[in-house]
Amino acid sequence: MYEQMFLIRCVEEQMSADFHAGNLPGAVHLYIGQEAVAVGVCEHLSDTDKISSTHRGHGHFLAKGGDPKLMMAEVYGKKTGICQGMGGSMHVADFSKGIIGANGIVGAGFAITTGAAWAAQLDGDNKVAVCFFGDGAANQGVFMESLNVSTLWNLPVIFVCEHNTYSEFSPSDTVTAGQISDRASAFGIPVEVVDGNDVVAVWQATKSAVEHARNGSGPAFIEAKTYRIHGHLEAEKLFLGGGPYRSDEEIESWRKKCPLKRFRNDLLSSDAACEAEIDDIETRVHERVEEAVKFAQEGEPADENLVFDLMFLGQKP
Amino acid sequence: MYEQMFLIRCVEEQMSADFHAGNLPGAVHLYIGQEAVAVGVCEHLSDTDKISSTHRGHGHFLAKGGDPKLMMAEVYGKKTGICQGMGGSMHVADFSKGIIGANGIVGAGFAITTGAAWAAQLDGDNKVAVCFFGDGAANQGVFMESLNVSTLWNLPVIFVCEHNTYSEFSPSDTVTAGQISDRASAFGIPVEVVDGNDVVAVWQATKSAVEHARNGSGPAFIEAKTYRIHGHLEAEKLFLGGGPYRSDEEIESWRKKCPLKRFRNDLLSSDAACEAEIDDIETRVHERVEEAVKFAQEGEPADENLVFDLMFLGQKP
Amino acid sequence: MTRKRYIQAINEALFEEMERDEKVILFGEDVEISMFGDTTGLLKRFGRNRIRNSPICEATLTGMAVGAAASGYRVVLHMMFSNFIYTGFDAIANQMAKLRLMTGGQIKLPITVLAGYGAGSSNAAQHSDTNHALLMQLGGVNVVAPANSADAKGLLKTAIRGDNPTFFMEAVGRGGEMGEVPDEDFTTPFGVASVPHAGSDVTIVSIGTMLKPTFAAVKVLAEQGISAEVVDPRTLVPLDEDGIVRSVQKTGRVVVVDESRDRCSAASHIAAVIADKGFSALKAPIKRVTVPNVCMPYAPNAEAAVLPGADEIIAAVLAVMGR
Amino acid sequence: MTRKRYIQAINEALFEEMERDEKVILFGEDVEISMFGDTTGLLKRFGRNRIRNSPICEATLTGMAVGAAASGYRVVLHMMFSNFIYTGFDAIANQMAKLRLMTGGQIKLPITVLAGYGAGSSNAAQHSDTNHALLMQLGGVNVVAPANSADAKGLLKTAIRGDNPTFFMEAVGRGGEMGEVPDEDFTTPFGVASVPHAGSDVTIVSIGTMLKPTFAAVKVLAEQGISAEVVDPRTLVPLDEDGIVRSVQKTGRVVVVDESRDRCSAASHIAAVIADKGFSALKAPIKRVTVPNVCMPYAPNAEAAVLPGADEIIAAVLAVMGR
Ligand SMILES: Cc1ncc(C[n+]2csc(CCOP(=O)(O)OP(=O)(O)O)c2C)c(N)n1
Ligand SMILES: Cc1ncc(C[n+]2csc(CCOP(=O)(O)OP(=O)(O)O)c2C)c(N)n1
Ligand SMILES: [Mg+2]
Ligand SMILES: [Mg+2]
Repeated sequence: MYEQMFLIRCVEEQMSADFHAGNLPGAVHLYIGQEAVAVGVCEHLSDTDKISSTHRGHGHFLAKGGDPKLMMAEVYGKKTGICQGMGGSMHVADFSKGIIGANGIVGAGFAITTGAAWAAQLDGDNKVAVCFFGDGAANQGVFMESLNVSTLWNLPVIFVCEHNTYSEFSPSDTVTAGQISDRASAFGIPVEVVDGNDVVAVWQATKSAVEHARNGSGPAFIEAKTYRIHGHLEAEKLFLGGGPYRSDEEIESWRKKCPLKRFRNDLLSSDAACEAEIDDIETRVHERVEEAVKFAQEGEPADENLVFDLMFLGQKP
Repeated sequence: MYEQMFLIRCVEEQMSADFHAGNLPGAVHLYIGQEAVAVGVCEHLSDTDKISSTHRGHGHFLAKGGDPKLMMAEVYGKKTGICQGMGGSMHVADFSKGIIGANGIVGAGFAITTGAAWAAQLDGDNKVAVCFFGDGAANQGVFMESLNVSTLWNLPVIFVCEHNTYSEFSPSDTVTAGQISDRASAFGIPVEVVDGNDVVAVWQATKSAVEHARNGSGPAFIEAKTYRIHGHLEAEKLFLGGGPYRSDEEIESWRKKCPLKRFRNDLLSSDAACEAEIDDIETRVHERVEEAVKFAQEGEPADENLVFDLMFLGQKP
Repeated sequence: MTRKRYIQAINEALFEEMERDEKVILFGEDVEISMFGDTTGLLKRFGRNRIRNSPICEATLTGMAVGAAASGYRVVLHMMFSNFIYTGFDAIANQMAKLRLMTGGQIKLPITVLAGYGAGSSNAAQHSDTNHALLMQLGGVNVVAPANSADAKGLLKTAIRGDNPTFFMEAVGRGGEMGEVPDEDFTTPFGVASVPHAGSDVTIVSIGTMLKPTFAAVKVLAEQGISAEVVDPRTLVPLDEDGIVRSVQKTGRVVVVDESRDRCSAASHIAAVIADKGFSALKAPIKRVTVPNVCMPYAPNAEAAVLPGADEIIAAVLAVMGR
Repeated sequence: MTRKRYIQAINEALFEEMERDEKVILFGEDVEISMFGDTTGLLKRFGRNRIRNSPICEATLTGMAVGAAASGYRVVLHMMFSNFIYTGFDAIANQMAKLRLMTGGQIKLPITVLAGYGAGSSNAAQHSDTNHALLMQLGGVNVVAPANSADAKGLLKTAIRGDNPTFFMEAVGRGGEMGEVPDEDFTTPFGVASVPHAGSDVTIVSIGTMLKPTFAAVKVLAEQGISAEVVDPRTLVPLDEDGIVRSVQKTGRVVVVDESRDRCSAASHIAAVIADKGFSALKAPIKRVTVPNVCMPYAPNAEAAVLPGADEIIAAVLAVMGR
């Protein structure tokens, strides 16, 4: 799990640098600080299980086994990208790995995942579907609608709320009333609220949630309390001008709670891993990231004609 | 209150007869059996308070002080109708009485009422807004969204769920998970669940809810358990053919719980009214209904050119 | 050939396609009992795994259709009235119409959405919209609007067997109309207009619910010595531009009839296509017969006044004939 | 006159109208901080009673706008990106566009909805739609698409002072462009096209974001001896049909440029209007320059390839000039 978390962190730090160097088109929303959630959850999933993701989707993509090369090339807008350059950062998806897509519409994942979970139920082979979403997304009504349908139909879906205390630039308590987990409890869905910066806690909560869903007991809900260290999107400093919406101290205090540092320390102090092993992992990850960047940079530009082939299958638009 | 209830009942029985006689165009959804809810609630409201209603809106219209003549003419599609024949049964509204409209879109009232409650709050003169909705409507996500906004903004709105055990032709428990009131509780909103066929119980629950909202304490929620005696719409027998979705016994059992009979008996047994008084009321109501039908029948047909004046104010469409 | 009601043809197509492919599943509000009669009997035959009533939550239903289709099912979603398409519009416009491109073509989305459209029954503004033009604007969904029993059956089968999202617009007020339907298994191709009435003086392009008043108009016009050719596009996406232009090249005059509100209607678009590709053949202005830019009033007389009928079509034809 | 950025002109209009009428209230997601810069500073001046951040719940926001407007306020709702209009589409199409008629005209609905539209920044399919044509189809809402700073300010003021729902389409990628804006208080009337460039050989009707490439094309065409007249409708509902037709009557040739997807676009509709009312003056087919029927790809090169530019406009003009 540490390797996955470190991979996400490094890929995204690379992206941040690339963005500010002007190498990335479009908007980039980084997951830095929330890595424990994606990794702790996806550890319980196989390629045939599905996850849906958000505008902040790189971490989920990688945690679910997506290839950093293919993702990086996508964000670079290349033909070699996982979506052939058609989707970009907000739309990374790899259906072969069960990654049914990051999504630029806040809340869109609820219904799509519920539909995927219905399909999983009909397939009858104990697959599950996981819906990652933010605290802000929990205010979209489709959240409640999906809770209702999945409860009624007893669908194998796990709703994972990443509560990072902001909904875009709004502090969560200004736009989200009450506890989000209570909204799920209202349907009798089992809920767990965990420290989202503690990968082991997330892992444990997910274990029971996934078992619950897999054995046919219906939906489950997890709320992971966490924080995004970077801005809502990388470009935010450019347009928010003099209007900061959070303090440097706040960011600093969360940097101290960094999920990677914490897990690293836990591993070392519990003797689950030694410095050398961790260094090895980190070196390996750095190599993979370099390789991914190289792959992305060297990739051919997107094919301009492809869009006409892809709108429909076997039909011109 | 008995007069109001009896008025609703008689107007609708008249409409039912009119519909089956082929005198009414369009679809007609009757409120018969649920009269105690509208009347118990609206008794606490004045003309400056607002209510929004549903496709089953005649009862709310009358309970809030709407004129049966104007409503009947509307349902007849006449120029003399409250909406000049443009709206019909599903859209009866009288803004001068705070009746901001029946609505053919299930769940539409949530957001409209929330907006009206915001306006009431800004006006600052202690008005409240009431949103009537069905158990089926509670599955629309705008319900949750409106609970969230009205809690955050502390809006003077009362959500009144009329749980009549069916959502169109679906038994509620097949389409509605858990208790609807729990969905409101999740936001910390005070909820009361009452027997919706007991007008006094409804009246009492509303009293505290309206006080709560009026004194600036924010939204409140009431769930009234009731039953619609007629079909989902009057035409249903014509197209559902041999597929009944509920038993005659069930209907019969609820007929016994008729809110009018019950209130009448209570009034008599508690000596709050004597037979003669009630007879008077009933005679008066019968006269009003006759008058309303006459008014509707004698009204001019709708003005065909009006639609071009009404789409926009002061602008051709 | 057997004469069948429009709604019965739809019902048969659903039965046959669900029989043919067990991956076909169907859901929506009260589809088990069926308000329009199109899904009648399906539950009994196919069971609740494949036919499911849903709660009232259109925004989620359209999204679920995407999720289930992307996971390998052929999804049929019944939206009841076409106005409820608006309620579920987000996942239609932002997902259904875009997800395949956004994912670089990783998935297919075999989704058929049924919706009843059209006015004429005093169902008032929120249950009477004809909104295929909105769907045409989206770019990523097919739109079909069958005008008769045979096309209803054939196009629905093509939609369900197809691999792209398709909106199947049911002429809800025309459910009882009878028409000849082939007895054998057949499908009707997308993108091929039909010419249900040949003529030489003027082309009337007419869509869905408007075929009936169009035929009535054609009869009257014939009595006046005007030979009208009727072209029914049948599918609006894909649109048989060539087929339409071919007829105009023959006649040189055209009227487009559509129950949409006028602005940015299918009629507007078809007129625009002709004004481009068929310009050289045109002898007269292109007239549109559509609903004015208003929503449907309730009162039957007021509704009839804004709904196009044979009279409006005749007037438009006479105008382009210079009479 | 002072040169101002487009987004600044919008910001000024909001300030001035909120100052002018205290019934004007504004809400939406993160309007307090302002992503585009159009609502910057309003919170500080007018306070949280009149400027409010909302949760992310577009379906409720559009409905709330209706409720508050029907209760006597002048509501400005910021939807951020125009794609989110789909999320809140139900209350737009079923309520905002219909409620006044349905209630027999009991209410007015002074609502202005702001939404940023258009591609060109690699924001991909879900943040790049140009969807004014969908709104035009609804019939019950006004739609304005200002192309420059002065029109942005003047039309927004008209919208806010007006008594009908109006969608104000912000050319989000053009926010930084400068233009002359009158210094005095002024409004720009709805339904009056402007002619920012007079010419005699061909009319180019161009909308919103497309004016910039249109001007570039006009320059190149002038060098080739072609005198193009540019007509900017400015408001799409109401549409200045006479103004457009007048120009075509002068030139006899027309190209319509619109960032919409082609099918049922504003361009289609304008072409249809000309093919009807302006037919007798036409010397050549009416060409449309639009986005093909696809959604926006992410990669900058692929996006540029589907977005209309000066080259496509020039090619279309040459085609109608028979060159
Ligand atoms: C339907 C919709 N509305 C608004 C937006 C703009 N937007 C993008 S991300 C975001 C905030 C999401 O907050 P949250 O769900 O908490 O996720 P986080 O960004 O914190 O990861 C908003 C408002 C959008 N993309 N889609
Ligand atoms: C958005 C929308 N979806 C579906 C319908 C069709 N419909 C009309 S009433 C109804 C059932 C409503 O049930 P409930 O809210 O319990 O109200 P009741 O009819 O029981 O009074 C449905 C599904 C509709 N009118 N609007
Ligand atoms: Mg968040
Ligand atoms: Mg009910």
